[in-house]
Amino acid sequence: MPGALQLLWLVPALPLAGFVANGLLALRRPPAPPAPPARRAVSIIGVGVLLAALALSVAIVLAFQRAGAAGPLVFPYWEWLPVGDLHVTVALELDQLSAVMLLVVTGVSSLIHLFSVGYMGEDPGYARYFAYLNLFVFFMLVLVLGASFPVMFVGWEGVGLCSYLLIGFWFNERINADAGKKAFLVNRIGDVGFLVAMLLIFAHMGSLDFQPVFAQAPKLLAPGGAAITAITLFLFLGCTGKSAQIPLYTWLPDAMQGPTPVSALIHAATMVTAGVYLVARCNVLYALAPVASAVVAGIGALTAFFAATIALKQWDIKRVLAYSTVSQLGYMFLGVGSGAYAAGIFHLVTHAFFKALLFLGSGSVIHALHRAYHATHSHEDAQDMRNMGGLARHLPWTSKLMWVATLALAGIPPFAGFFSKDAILSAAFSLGDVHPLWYVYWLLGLLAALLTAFYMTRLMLYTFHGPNRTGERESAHLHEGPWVMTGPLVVLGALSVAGGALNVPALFRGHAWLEHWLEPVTAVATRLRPAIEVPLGTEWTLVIAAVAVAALGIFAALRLLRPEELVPARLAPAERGFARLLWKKWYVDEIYDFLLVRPLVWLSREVLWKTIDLGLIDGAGVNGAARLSQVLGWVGSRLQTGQLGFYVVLFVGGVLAVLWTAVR
Amino acid sequence: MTLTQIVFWTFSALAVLGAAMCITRRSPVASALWLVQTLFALAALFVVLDAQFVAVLQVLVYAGAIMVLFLFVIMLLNLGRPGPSDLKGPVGLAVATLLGGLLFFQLLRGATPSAAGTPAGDTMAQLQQEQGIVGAVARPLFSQYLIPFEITSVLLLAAIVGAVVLAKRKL
Amino acid sequence: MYARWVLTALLAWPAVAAAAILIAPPRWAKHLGFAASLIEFAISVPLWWTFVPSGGMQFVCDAPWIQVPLFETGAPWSIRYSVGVDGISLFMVLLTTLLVPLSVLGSYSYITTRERAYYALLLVLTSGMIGVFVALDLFLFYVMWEVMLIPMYFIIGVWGGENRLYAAIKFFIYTMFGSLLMLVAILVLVYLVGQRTGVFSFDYFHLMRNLGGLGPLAFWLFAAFFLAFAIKVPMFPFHTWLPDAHVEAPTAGSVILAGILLKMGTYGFLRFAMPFFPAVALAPPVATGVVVLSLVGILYGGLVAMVQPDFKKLIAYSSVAHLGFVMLGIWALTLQSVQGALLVMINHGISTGALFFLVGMIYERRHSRLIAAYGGIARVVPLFAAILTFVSLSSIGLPGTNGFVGEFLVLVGAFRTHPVAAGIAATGVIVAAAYLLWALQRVIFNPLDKPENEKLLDLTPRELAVLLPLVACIVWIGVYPKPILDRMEPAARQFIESVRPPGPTATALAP
Amino acid sequence: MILDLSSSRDLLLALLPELVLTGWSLVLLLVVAWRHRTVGDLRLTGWVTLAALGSTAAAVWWLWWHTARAAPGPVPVMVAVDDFRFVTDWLFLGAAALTVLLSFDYLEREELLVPEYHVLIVFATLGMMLMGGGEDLMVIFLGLELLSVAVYVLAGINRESASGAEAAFKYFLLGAFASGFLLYGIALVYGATGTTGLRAIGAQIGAGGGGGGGTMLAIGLALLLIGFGFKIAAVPFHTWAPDVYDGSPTPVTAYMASGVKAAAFAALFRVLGEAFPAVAAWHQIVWWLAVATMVVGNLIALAQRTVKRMLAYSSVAHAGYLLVAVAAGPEPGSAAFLFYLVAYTLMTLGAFALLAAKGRHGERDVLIDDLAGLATRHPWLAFALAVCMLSLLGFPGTAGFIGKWYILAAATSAGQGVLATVLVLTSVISAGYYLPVIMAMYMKPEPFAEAHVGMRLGRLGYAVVMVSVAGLLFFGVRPNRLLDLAHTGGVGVQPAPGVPPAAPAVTAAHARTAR
Amino acid sequence: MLLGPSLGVSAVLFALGVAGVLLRRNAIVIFMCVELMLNAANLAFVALAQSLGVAGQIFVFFVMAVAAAEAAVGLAIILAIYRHKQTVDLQNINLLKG
Repeated sequence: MPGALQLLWLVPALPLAGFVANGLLALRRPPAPPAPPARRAVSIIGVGVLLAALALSVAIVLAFQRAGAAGPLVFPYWEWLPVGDLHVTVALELDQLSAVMLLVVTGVSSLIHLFSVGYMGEDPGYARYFAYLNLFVFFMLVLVLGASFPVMFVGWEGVGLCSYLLIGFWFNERINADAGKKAFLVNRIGDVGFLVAMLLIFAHMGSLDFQPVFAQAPKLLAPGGAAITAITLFLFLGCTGKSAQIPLYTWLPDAMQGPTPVSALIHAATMVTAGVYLVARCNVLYALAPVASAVVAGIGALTAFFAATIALKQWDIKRVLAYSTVSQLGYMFLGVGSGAYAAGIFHLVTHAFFKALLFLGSGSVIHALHRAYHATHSHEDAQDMRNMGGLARHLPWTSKLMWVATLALAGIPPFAGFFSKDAILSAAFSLGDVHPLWYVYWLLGLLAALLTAFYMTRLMLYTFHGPNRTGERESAHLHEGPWVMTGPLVVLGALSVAGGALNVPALFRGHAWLEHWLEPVTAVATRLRPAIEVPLGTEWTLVIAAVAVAALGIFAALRLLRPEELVPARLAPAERGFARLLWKKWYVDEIYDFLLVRPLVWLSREVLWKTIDLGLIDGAGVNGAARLSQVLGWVGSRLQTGQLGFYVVLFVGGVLAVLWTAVR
Repeated sequence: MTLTQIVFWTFSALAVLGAAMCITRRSPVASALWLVQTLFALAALFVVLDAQFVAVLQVLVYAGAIMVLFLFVIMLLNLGRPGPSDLKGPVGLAVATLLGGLLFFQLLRGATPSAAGTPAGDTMAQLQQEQGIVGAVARPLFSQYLIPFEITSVLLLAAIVGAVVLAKRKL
Repeated sequence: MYARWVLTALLAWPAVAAAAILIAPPRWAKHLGFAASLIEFAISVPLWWTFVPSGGMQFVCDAPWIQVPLFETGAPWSIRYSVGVDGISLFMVLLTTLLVPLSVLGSYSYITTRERAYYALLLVLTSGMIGVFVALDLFLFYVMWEVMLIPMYFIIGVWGGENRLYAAIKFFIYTMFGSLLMLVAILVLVYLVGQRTGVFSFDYFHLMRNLGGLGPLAFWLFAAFFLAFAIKVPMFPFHTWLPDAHVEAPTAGSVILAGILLKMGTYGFLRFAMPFFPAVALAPPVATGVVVLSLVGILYGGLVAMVQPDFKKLIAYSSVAHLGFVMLGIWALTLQSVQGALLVMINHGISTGALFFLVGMIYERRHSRLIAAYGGIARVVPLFAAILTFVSLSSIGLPGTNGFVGEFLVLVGAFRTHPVAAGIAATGVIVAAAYLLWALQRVIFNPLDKPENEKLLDLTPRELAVLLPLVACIVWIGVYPKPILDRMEPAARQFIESVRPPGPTATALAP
Repeated sequence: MILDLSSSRDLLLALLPELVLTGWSLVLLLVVAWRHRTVGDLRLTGWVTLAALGSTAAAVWWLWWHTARAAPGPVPVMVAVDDFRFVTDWLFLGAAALTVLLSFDYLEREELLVPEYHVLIVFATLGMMLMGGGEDLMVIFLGLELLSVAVYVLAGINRESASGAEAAFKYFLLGAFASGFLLYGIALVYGATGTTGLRAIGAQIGAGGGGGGGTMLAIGLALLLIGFGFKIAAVPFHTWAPDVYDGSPTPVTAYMASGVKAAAFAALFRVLGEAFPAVAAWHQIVWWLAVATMVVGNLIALAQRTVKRMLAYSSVAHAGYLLVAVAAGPEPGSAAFLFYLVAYTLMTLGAFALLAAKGRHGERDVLIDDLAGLATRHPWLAFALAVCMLSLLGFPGTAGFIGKWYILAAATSAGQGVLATVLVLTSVISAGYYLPVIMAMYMKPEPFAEAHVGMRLGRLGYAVVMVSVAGLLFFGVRPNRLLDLAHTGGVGVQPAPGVPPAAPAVTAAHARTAR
Repeated sequence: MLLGPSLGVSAVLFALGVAGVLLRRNAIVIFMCVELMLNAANLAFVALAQSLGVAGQIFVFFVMAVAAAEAAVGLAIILAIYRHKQTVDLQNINLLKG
């Protein structure tokens, strides 16, 4: 085996080392504004380990390709949980799928680390920030490289932890801390699904390693049976948590409380796609469970549409992007649910590019606004689009690059998003023959595409065009960030444009490189669940419909929206009617709060604790028994009247009782 | 009914009457005197029951010594004069009657001669014929029952010491 | 030589040292206490290497103690000083010897009055705890079981918080209530076995060999054992002494309570209650009841913990939840679940111990345990916050920390025999995250809005010295638990076989 | 050594301890007659008393060492010659000696210059010895009366104290009343069996085919149990105990709680074991008495605020525990009883000694809370009291635990599982009043600076406490010798009329070689 | 033989004695009632001794001694309590209670 492959362990180890180093730096006192040398050290460590990891990854993937291994390469390191017939080994696995993820993760991460150097430069928690970010990359790499479910679960929960830490990075704001906690908790709900799925897998197949499980599954589990359906559905529950699908999507918009690069990295490009990765990784299992696959696709489609509606009426630039992310993740699930695993992964990759770009762009915008407000000591919301407008003049690079990303997201050819989205929609449509439900999914996807084009155009219009609403004095301070920030934008922009080339379908005389690359991984699934060929004409119709819908969305937005009529956020009137419903996100958070959170807290506090614990068990039971004893004792001591006459009566009573017992 | 029986029942009646009066008289002195009647009646019963020596002792020790001591103390404490009754009220009476009655019936169940043990050897009457009235009691008292007898002496000594300790004006 | 005397040395040394502390000058007390407990730890460490992971009792030391001439049979009741460890008790002993020096060190600034008595009691307590874990004679076990009650009672009652008297007496009476019934059961057991065999012995193995066929009496005997252990665990609904005792105890008391004393209950189930009465323990109503109570413990403990205003109380209720996992693991009776339960026992000792240390440290600074008294302090005490976060994460079972390893094994094992229960138990991890993260948020995150918190001092080197060993253990067990698992596996296997002899029903056990 | 009780030499030998003690009582009386005015006189009588008790113990030891046994013969045996008697004798003598030691300072402090006090103690001890050794209901009855008469007076020995007088008064009146029942019971037993000798009664009942005597015997036995039940303060015949214990001078209370109760139990064991093993009726009665005594004693003790009354009720509760030993049958029970009594005597005496040190004028007003902060002021005294309390509670490491455990073992081996359960459950209740004492001493601050200034324990008082605590701790860890002794003692009251008289001797010799 | 009637009478007397104790409040009278109980027992002893042998009569002898001893001590105690309370009424003697 080529030498580079043996260094696979180093890929996650590098960020881990970065975490340790930066973590120790972060714990130095006093934490407040770090001196420039210290900051430089942090940057070098934080970015350096990532760049090294990226370089190593590239080398490894190249080596892997050269090796031309048909199957995955598994690198066991040490036995983790050897108990009886359970053998969990800490092992990494490299196959075509994880190679793709490896590159995406290290690549996007490197760019975003770089961007962060500029974006977070003046933050007092600079070292801590990089420590967390490095830790995140470590866990993400464990997630994508893990060779078994438990090892993957380490990464799975680990990235959730980092997400928690980074969302609540500015922990002294209650809203940030709340958002972090919410993210963790909602993720945990999903994680339980993952956990239970592991239990089921082990119970049915006696192993938790990917290779044996996937190899055995078709033999051991009846296709469409209860067991496989349960396993896949529980796995998918995990995915809904991590990848923000209905019903567990609510944490993701709140997660925007974290620093914007974090949103780009974790909440757009990498972590949230872990669910998609998981389904793709378990493609064999899903191929065996058509019902579960349909559920995956259905939830995906529904989420895609639902989240898009909410995005229509958000004012916070990052929230629009967040709902857009939720929506796009829905697409990916629609893809993998439809059996188009490669398409799902393809969309994952392209989405990573353009959504990271969008977030970083918005970060650039926010950074600019923030600095402007900071310079004039205003306390306006730097993320509200109503405070923006006309920024294209001040941030030309950002504006242009974001337009690229928008078009990619909207699915306008030839940008990356067009190819991936189209592949998903046609995969869904093709299944309409199996069951008409898939047509509904397709339709939902199409509608979501329309809405996507609309809200993205709206975002661009309100942010970069029309009059500037930032303020007279502030607008003088608006300008582009340093090169470390714009540099990554440019790279991502290029990828957003060219990313589609990864998998140009045969329709466009492409070679569907990614699909073929992933074939070793999806081979079994494809055999189990062959793709349905769609007539060429239909395919073209679908493409045209999708593009038309996207164009319609952009056109409608351009025609209907009036950026010049907007007023700054603090002067804006409250939303009314349906707009308010959308603005309030269909009141889902409030409904959850009312139906689940509050009753649970009330139940715990008033019923379980105060009534049952303190009242019944402790009060009536324990202390009650003690008090009863004391009362009985007191009553008894009252009988000890000191009156001899009474004692005699007791005595004779006792005598009679004894005599009666003696001769009954 | 033989003469013995007549005598027995007569004195039994007297004894019970005395006891009943003893516990119901208001004045302690009256109670004491009624008790003396009971003790005398018992002495008579002892005679009927072949315990002449004990009967004599009964008169001497009980009626003669102990009851005098009682009367002496009653007088000393000046309790002889009529005062409020020390009898308990109707509730007390009811309780006493009830419990006393129940106890009586319980004891009566036990005190049935049919359950009594088989005579070990000679009856009292035979012993007295053989050894005389005093001898029949005295012989075993100083042989077989010597140890209890000696204990009695210590007991009386202890009682004397105790009485002195408690009652002496100045130690 | 070492093998023969080590356990006796572990038992005797703290008692001797305690006596020495009592007569030494008061200002030496804490240093002497620390030195003594370190030596105790040093004595115990070689156990780790010399222990042969092949099952069976090791380091056995056995000597006659009391011969009670009884009764009509003429055969004396024999009570022996008999000690030994196997893969189950080994780790309990090591956990004890590890936590005690840390507790002593953690008490340096907390305890300011009657120091000699305090450290002496702590050492006596050590003796008692070790004794419980190594005793192989039921009489000795019972004596040790009760003996450790007194030092704990004093530690809570003398150096505790405001409501300490109530907590101390509640702790004492609660425990005694259960254990005295157990005493009766032990006696009945010895008598019955003695009648059958002619040997009236409290010896563990003698009883084990000759039990069986007790008939309906077995149920009552089991019930007595069960009550004693369930109170100690504590299982719902016998848990209400715990919050009070934990909250009122001084830091070291809480640490030892949570870290070790609670394990005595589960240890009792593993060592005595279940192997003695397998038929009763596995009878469907009993087994179902225990599993249900464990689940109630997991969820109920977590939910109640969530709404506690007092941090220590929160941790106390979280213990109820953690020990629920242990009980579930024990009753599930598969190799994974039993080893998982053992690991959870160890982990809970480490993580919860560390949590109590942390709360104690912050309490020393601010004299409040109320969560509401804090907020945002991560900014002023970053080191404290980092360690608190880390330990909390271990407590909620984040993979990569020790907490996950144990809970995961329990769930994997339990799923084979009680799938629904395991599924429900899995949701406990959500609740765990809910209560700890919420508390974490309110303590170290959120706005730093209390002026008195702005001047808090971060951890001192001494406090770090207390915490870092625990942190190291958290990582170590989380990442590489194999050495521990290897050592406990034969014992766990033996336990399972003693409860459910290998046969057709034991397929789930197949290696 | 086999003593032929029909020869007067051997009879005197068999009665050697009693004779020695009686002789000393006469000596004491003479001493008192001449010297009864000063503190020095009091001390003198005290030392003489100790000498008397010591020499009596030596006499007992002499008999025990020679394994004295009575030869079977036609002569009805009045006093048993067996290990049970010897062990109980030591117990009574030890309790008396500790009481006397405790009394030196107490009498001086309370200005009770009554040297007759010691005479009465000697008489009471003699009465106890007769109760423990009596082989005939007559002897037991007379011993009981001798004991009672002396203790009635001891209770009221402080003539200045109204509560002392009331204690004596109540004790006496109820005691005489109870004696009436006991006597009537003896009469009925005599009627049913034709004899008053214990072994003879047993033989008679055995010969009568078990049902012999029927109702008369049952009623008689019941009345006997009532009489003893009064002396041991079994509920519902316990009502005198709290009041009398409360009102008496504290050393006397200690003596009553330990010695007097022990004597009554010893007699009860002998009566039940030798005379009535074949009668089933008493099992149920004792069962109920035990349960009632444990429950009521412990519950009411829980409601007490003064230490003395608390200890009084606790003594009632302990009578209940001992009744469990009785219910377990004389065979295992008597051994358990003997051991427990040693422990109980030590812990009771220790506790009362410390109470005597703390209080003044009868100690009736010492609240449990008055002990607050004692540990800081007098750490050793507090430690001693804590040990006593833990031992009373039956905590491992103390003799109280071994004792309780032995009783439990006896009960379980007799199939009295329920009784054992009640015992332990009521023990849990007892923690509710023993622990507050410890709690007050260690966990509560001194109420004011001079709270414990007056507390002083004389040298001899210290000796008592030290002996008690040392004994409690020692026997808590190494009870072996004492257990053997208790066992050989318990053999004495085994119901074995058919067993050849040599058998017990062999057992005892065997036991001795084992030592 | 008058055993049955004698035992009956003794039971009556004993019960009367107990009833007296229950009924009265004067300490001396109560003590007299106790004496009555002892005498009832004596009657039983004597009656039984008639057929069972001399032991019963000897017992009566001892009981008399006991009664004398008790009377001596008891009356002294009653004197003592009278000195403190100026009464021998049970109702007023309740310093010790609870």
